[in-house]
Amino acid sequence: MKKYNTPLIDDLEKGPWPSFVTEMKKAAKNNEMANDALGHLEKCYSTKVGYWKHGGIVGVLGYGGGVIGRYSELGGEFPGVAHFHTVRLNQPSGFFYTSKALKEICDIWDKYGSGLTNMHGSTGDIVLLGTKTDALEAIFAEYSSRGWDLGGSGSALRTPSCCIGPARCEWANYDTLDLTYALTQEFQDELHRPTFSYKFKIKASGCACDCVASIARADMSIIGTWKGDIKIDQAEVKNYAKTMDINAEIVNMCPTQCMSYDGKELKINNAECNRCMHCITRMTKALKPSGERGATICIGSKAPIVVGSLLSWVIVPFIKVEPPYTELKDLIRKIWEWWDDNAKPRERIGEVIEMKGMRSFLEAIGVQPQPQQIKEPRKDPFMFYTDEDIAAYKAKEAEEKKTGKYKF
Amino acid sequence: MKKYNTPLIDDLEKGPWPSFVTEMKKAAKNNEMANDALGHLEKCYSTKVGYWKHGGIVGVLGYGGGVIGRYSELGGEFPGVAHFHTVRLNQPSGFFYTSKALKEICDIWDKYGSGLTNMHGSTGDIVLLGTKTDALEAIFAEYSSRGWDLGGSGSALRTPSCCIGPARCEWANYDTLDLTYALTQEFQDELHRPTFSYKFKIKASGCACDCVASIARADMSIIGTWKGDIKIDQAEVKNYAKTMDINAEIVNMCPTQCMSYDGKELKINNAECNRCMHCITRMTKALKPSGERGATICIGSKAPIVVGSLLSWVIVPFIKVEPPYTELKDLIRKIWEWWDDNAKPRERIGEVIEMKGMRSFLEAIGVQPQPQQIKEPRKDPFMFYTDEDIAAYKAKEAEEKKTGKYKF
Amino acid sequence: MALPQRKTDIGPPHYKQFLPPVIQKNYGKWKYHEVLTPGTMVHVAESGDKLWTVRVASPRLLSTETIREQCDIAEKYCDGHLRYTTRNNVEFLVSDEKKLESLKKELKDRGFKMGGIGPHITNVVHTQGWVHCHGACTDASGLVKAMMDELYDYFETKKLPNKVRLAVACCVNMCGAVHCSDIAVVAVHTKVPTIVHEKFKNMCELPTVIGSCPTRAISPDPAQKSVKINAEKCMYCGNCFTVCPPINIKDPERDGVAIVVGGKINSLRTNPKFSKLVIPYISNEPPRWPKVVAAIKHIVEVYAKNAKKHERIGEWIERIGWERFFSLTGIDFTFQSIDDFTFMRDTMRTSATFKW
Amino acid sequence: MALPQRKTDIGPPHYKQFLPPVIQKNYGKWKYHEVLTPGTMVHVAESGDKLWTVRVASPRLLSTETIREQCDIAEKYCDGHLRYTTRNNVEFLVSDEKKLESLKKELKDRGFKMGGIGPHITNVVHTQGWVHCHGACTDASGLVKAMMDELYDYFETKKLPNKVRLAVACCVNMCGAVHCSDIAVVAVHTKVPTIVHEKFKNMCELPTVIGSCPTRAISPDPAQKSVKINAEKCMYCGNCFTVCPPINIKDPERDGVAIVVGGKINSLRTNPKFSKLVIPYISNEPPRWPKVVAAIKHIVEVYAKNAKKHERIGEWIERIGWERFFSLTGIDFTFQSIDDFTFMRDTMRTSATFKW
Ligand code: SRM
Ligand code: SRM
Ligand code: SRM
Ligand code: SRM
Ligand code: SF4
Ligand code: SF4
Ligand code: SF4
Ligand code: SF4
Ligand code: SF4
Ligand code: SF4
Ligand code: SF4
Ligand code: SF4
Repeated sequence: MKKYNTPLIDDLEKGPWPSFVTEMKKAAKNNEMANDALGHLEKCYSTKVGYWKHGGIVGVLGYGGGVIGRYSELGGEFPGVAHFHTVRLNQPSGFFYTSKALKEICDIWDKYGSGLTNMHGSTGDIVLLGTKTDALEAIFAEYSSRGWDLGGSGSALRTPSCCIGPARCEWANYDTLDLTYALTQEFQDELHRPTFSYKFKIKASGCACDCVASIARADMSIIGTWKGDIKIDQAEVKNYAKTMDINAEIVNMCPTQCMSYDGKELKINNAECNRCMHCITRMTKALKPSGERGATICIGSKAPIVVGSLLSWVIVPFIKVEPPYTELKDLIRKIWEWWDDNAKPRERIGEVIEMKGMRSFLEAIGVQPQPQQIKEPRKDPFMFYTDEDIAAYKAKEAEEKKTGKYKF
Repeated sequence: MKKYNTPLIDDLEKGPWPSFVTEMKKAAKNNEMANDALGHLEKCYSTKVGYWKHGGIVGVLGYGGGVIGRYSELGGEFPGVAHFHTVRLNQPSGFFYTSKALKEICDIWDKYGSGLTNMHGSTGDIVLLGTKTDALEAIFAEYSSRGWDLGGSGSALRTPSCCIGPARCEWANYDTLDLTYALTQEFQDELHRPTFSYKFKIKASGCACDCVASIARADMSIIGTWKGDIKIDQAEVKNYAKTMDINAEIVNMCPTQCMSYDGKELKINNAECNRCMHCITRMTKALKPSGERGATICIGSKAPIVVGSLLSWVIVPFIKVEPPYTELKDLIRKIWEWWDDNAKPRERIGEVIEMKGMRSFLEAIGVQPQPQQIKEPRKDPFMFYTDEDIAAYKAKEAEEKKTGKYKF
Repeated sequence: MALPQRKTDIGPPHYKQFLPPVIQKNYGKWKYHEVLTPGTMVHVAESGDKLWTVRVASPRLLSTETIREQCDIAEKYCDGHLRYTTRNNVEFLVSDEKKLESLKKELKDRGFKMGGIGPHITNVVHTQGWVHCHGACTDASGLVKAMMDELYDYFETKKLPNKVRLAVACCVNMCGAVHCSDIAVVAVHTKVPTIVHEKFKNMCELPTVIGSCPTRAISPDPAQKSVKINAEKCMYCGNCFTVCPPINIKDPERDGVAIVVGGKINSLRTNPKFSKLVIPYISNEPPRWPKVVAAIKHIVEVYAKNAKKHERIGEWIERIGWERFFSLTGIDFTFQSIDDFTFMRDTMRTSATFKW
Repeated sequence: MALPQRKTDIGPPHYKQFLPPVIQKNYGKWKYHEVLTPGTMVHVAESGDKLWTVRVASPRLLSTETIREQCDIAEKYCDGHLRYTTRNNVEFLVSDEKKLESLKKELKDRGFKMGGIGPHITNVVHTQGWVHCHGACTDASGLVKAMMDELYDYFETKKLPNKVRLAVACCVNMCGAVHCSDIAVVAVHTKVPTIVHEKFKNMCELPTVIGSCPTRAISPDPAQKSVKINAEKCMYCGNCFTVCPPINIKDPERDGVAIVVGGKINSLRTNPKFSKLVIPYISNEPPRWPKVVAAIKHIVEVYAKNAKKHERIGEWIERIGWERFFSLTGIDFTFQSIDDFTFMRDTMRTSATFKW
């Protein structure tokens, strides 16, 4: 195997943080592809430019996604990376593994690929980094026969992902792992066979901490919340008071200013709490949500291309999230249907909602307007009225005339 | 004179608030136009629709503005309002009058017009409400010979207006009345002869109270401010403490949280004060700005048509405002020049800035980028770089290499 | 009678000639002021001089007769000096304390109303309406009169947490400062305009008409040498109607008003704010628009009861959240309140935190 | 060797088979947790059971050799159980307290780094860079390594007011969560793309290419059967290049990175926030990007010194104002920081209140 001189990236083996270059070198020891990837990367570092070409369409039979085609402009110089496709494997909910399963993944990958991985990709997949076109079918056969399926790519449902939730977190308001598994299974076809106008991502967080960053990185963000009071254990409050300035750190930082603490008792005006989780996370032994559990559904976040980055918008302020998740699955189908009817190619759902108007979207999916959906009402009086709207206002006025009482 | 039956609007003579209908009736006693205006208005009230036609182009010789042409669709039924143009007279700064001057205004108006006025129009003019085309030249001759000129209309500079400022207010940071007078005189041509792409309004407020609503209603908002500390008279603070909860009403409402009060002494961390004026207005005897006085120049506010309503944007965080106001006048000329070069017809300056970008505008008027101009920096990394920008960054980097010290 | 010689480009008279002597003397040297009653305040100069102001309500639409009456009063008590405010009230300026009470008495006797200074409701910024404008979808003066009759106590006596600035605009051109008012009424058309195609060619400029439409609802109709309007996209702003007479948007049964709240101009405490739409439509009911008036009064009362001292309506709402505003006032939340114009992406909530 | 029988549409393995017994038993019944050190925490279940987590730094780009090493450790101390986090660290899950210290010792001996729990800097969300993506205008992994070497103390020991979430994206597609990170690096092109017109026709779809441009800078060039780019309007996003290979935007000397700050994902205290541009351009300087690293460290230090406990960077900046952020950090304010994209009207200051 060719030994590349890599002084620039060698420098990245120094220092306390674990080195990806060391990882590449480990793989390069017995793997031609990984070895050429090293040389190829050194070349990028020395010339300050990348040499990968646009992805071509490669994949496995019957699937439209799961593999990102990648070729180098320098295939002659670095034949090991002339083809260097990535394979996305759908990760298990919560990124839990046994060593047995992981080792099996490694074995197959060493056999057919570069021995390089990303644990994990930003969307959540196990990313197997670099293989050749003719190995793809074998890779798929090996993995799928052992229970692993490909993840998403292209204009399809992308691999849903979730926070660790009830597996190890006291704050999960619903079972993020189970929901993610259930949705992934339910929508296998949408995941493997791109028929959407663009990608669609689902991320599930158990509470407002949003440890899977759903509000910013998912077309559909499912964020756990509750309806009910925060229960207070005053004895634990006293314990916290020993090490914490409760007024400075909790009460004064409460966004709704619905708390008070007189040095003895902590009080919460639950009616005004917006369930932001600050107090709970800082006093987890003392404070616990109670009452009904469920989630808030938000729609539309994405990276900046084309219309600027979006955060997801609240659509359904509260929904129960319980197996078999029928309501949620139906909602997703309705969302896709409207999107399908209204999107141009390469338009994410958020972009289409912005184009067509929130009303059209909400009406299509059967959701009522609610002030919880907005930060503030519209400012400019440029609004649409349907004839039915006006008729309804007039009917209300007629009713008011009768009763003598206004309903604004 | 015809006596109209006006039951609907008669109802508006009842109640404590002064009645505009009573005013119309007073004028109608001896004035045919006012009398027909009454009948005409009753008709609107009974049919719930207006009958005024689009304004035609009427005016006085040599001027392109100052008169709003108005005709009724019901000229046959109400001949007194067949023509019913308004004449805008430029008000004196601060809306101060002597009875002598006002009575003279009334005399002329009674002679040629309806006897109805608005004291004042929303832009600031004395609005003389309703006259006929053939009276316009006479009206102008009478008023102008007595020292009154027309105000603005159409695509021109509109009548500048200001708050009462130093005439009766302890908070004025510059002479709003004098500046308004000076600008109005300087730009007589721009005011009377529409050559702009659309209207341009100037409003001058002496401080952040903005009593002439400049931030929302002027293409150029000139808002008084200062650079220096708020001086505190602790004895007066004690007086206020007798009737006021200083912590609740002042300290806790300070937006920058730069104040403290321990029951004895009020302290201000002036470096962090944003000069919002809240504390000063509530404790005017105790707190006074000190140091340099001047104004913040903001650009672009307007009503919603076409692109949605705008508030004015900070362009020049601080400018001295002293006679002969050369710097400010030059700035205005530069602004108009850029606007002229870049606007399509009926585009306000704010709309053009939004289209062409703030950088183009600021560079044209010779203003540097400053964080005071923004609430927050851009979010999406979609930005323009000139070759000079990049060269400057590279030069800085070269310099840093030499000095070994970064300048970010 | 021969007309006097006209002059041009002279501008307005210099304001100085109209300033009372006490102002001329203490110009720029005021030290502080005190509000004495909702209708009177006194400004004290560094010199020790004092200036009393008596503020009187005005319908803004004034007959010359009333202006003359105001002049007579000013002559009697103020050496002929008076002024109008930026919100169209009248102010009598008294430099001699002895004259203050008799001035107030005479004003009262003549039926003038004093008030509006401090945390009160003062005059309503408004526009022409059916009195003078072609575009009006309501009457502004009538609405103002109806509102202020009902809210009158807040002008003359009743205190509020802070000033409440009201405005009325008779169309979405919003010649009043509706877009940044505590509570404002903006009249709205609600139907797609009709076009008299035959007249279009002669009376309108095609590019201007097309460019006038904020939502690009207008496209050329070459067959008719006119334009056509895409009803799906039109939100009835009337801008095409303003630039082209053969386009008509007025409709007596459909024209009505909307109510917006929470705006603010000054920068005290918080930044200036736009008003936001809370009631999308109320039918025109001249002469007194009872539902509009009741809605405004209701909002004022809920605010008065719930806000902290010094909080403006918008500041109060931002503290409690718009969802709480809707629940406290019981106002229906409709699709119209959800922005679908420029700021949709920024006005939707982007967090799972809100109140029930 | 024959391949095994492929299956399709089976989805991922059920997660339950990978959960340690203590989790299976206490699933959804955790009571509280305590952070013991920046690298370890313990979760306590209602049943009284405990689960210790040891978090280990990962470069994310892992060789199978390293994964196997992690597996070996998990087998020794965790009955073979381990997981990865949403920010790509590795977590060893220990149900037997006795094994905790020896696990930590072995990890340390093998050179694994523990940390990142609590108010610290944890792993950097990042993307492919020159390692694998065609669009990259920098290398993500190298930047991350360089940054984290310098910020390492904040991972392992040094406390901050709150978590600081870092991200790196190798182009404006921003596959990492750059747009809502406390501090992030986003690589930028800074030159108008070039087009190989001869290849356009065969390789690109005209409407897709035109539609790809956020600023409508691209129009058809019928003469060349290709497109042309209006240099005035192009802001180098590279979207046209993504959809059309004959368009090239890469330029070794001009490609570089920008730094954005103040973003946040969670809704604690304040709403999620976008990151905002503060440094518009730093040249690519592989292998260690010293200026980028210095800039990030500088911002972290100014934050550490000035913010209140629990305040995230964006919360701190919003409290003190962006003008103060610029003066405290000494970062030059440039035209690039002024928005001229979608939110210009809303990000300009609309009030005369600001700090000097
Ligand atoms: C591998 C991964 C980055 C990583 O290192 O982790 C990745 C890699 C690519 N992304 Fe991404 N994206 C990845 C997560 C993301 C995320 C983050 C997320 O999903 O949470 C985003 C931001 C959120 C979003 O969806 O908006 C993201 C936003 C984009 C975009 C911009 C899309 C937009 O609407 O703004 C593009 C451009 C495109 O679709 O053409 C893109 C396109 C790409 C392509 C396919 C570029 C291309 O056209 O070739 C990259 C292939 C790189 C390669 O050669 O391996 N990638 N991409 C991530 C997927 C791994 C996985 O499956 O787990
Ligand atoms: C008289 C007055 C209302 C009043 O009752 O006080 C008024 C009346 C008209 N305005 Fe206005 N505007 C008046 C102040 C305003 C203001 C407030 C201000 O200046 O502070 C605004 C909002 C601020 C702004 O400039 O944006 C205003 C925004 C408009 C607009 C919308 C412009 C825009 O860019 O959004 C129009 C529409 C137009 O220009 O075609 C308009 C157009 C009109 C026209 C000329 C409508 C027309 O096309 O015929 C109205 C003539 C009414 C009539 O028949 O008398 N008027 N107009 C105000 C002028 C009196 C004066 O000179 O003192
Ligand atoms: C007379 C007038 C200026 C003029 O040139 O005509 C004026 C005069 C004063 N204003 Fe004003 N303001 C006047 C219109 C305004 C406006 C403009 C408007 O309403 O369109 C504003 C901005 C309104 C807004 O923010 O939406 C305005 C916001 C203020 C404020 C800020 C109130 C607050 O939100 O806290 C103060 C401070 C205060 O009240 O202590 C103030 C304070 C004052 C003071 C105390 C200044 C002084 O020391 O003399 C004056 C008497 C206060 C009062 O009336 O309560 N003035 N004031 C205007 C009276 C209008 C009227 O007839 O009622
Ligand atoms: C393991 C992980 C979830 C997973 O499924 O993998 C996780 C786990 C926990 N998070 Fe998280 N968070 C994880 C990613 C996130 C993310 C996502 C991200 O960074 O992309 C966020 C949102 C970041 C943001 O807001 O920008 C996140 C925002 C939080 C917060 C809110 C912090 C704050 O601003 O105040 C808390 C509350 C806290 O720290 O007390 C939290 C709290 C927690 C707790 C205490 C929950 C619990 O009771 O178990 C866990 C340990 C905390 C810690 O690491 O300090 N977690 N956490 C993720 C660890 C990533 C890592 O390797 O470092
Ligand atoms: S999002 Fe909430 S439930 Fe999920 S891991 Fe984070 S803190 Fe726990
Ligand atoms: S969850 Fe948030 S809003 Fe509710 S009491 Fe706690 S800190 Fe306040
Ligand atoms: S804007 Fe300021 S200076 Fe002018 S009158 Fe109002 S308070 Fe006085
Ligand atoms: S002027 Fe405003 S910011 Fe300054 S100290 Fe007073 S209240 Fe605070
Ligand atoms: S708001 Fe509309 S209708 Fe009223 S005066 Fe202004 S332009 Fe005319
Ligand atoms: S009314 Fe307004 S939105 Fe409707 S067509 Fe005319 S300009 Fe366009
Ligand atoms: S950020 Fe850009 S260059 Fe980096 S992986 Fe994503 S698409 Fe590729
Ligand atoms: S790089 Fe972006 S802005 Fe420039 S032409 Fe291509 S798509 Fe348009």
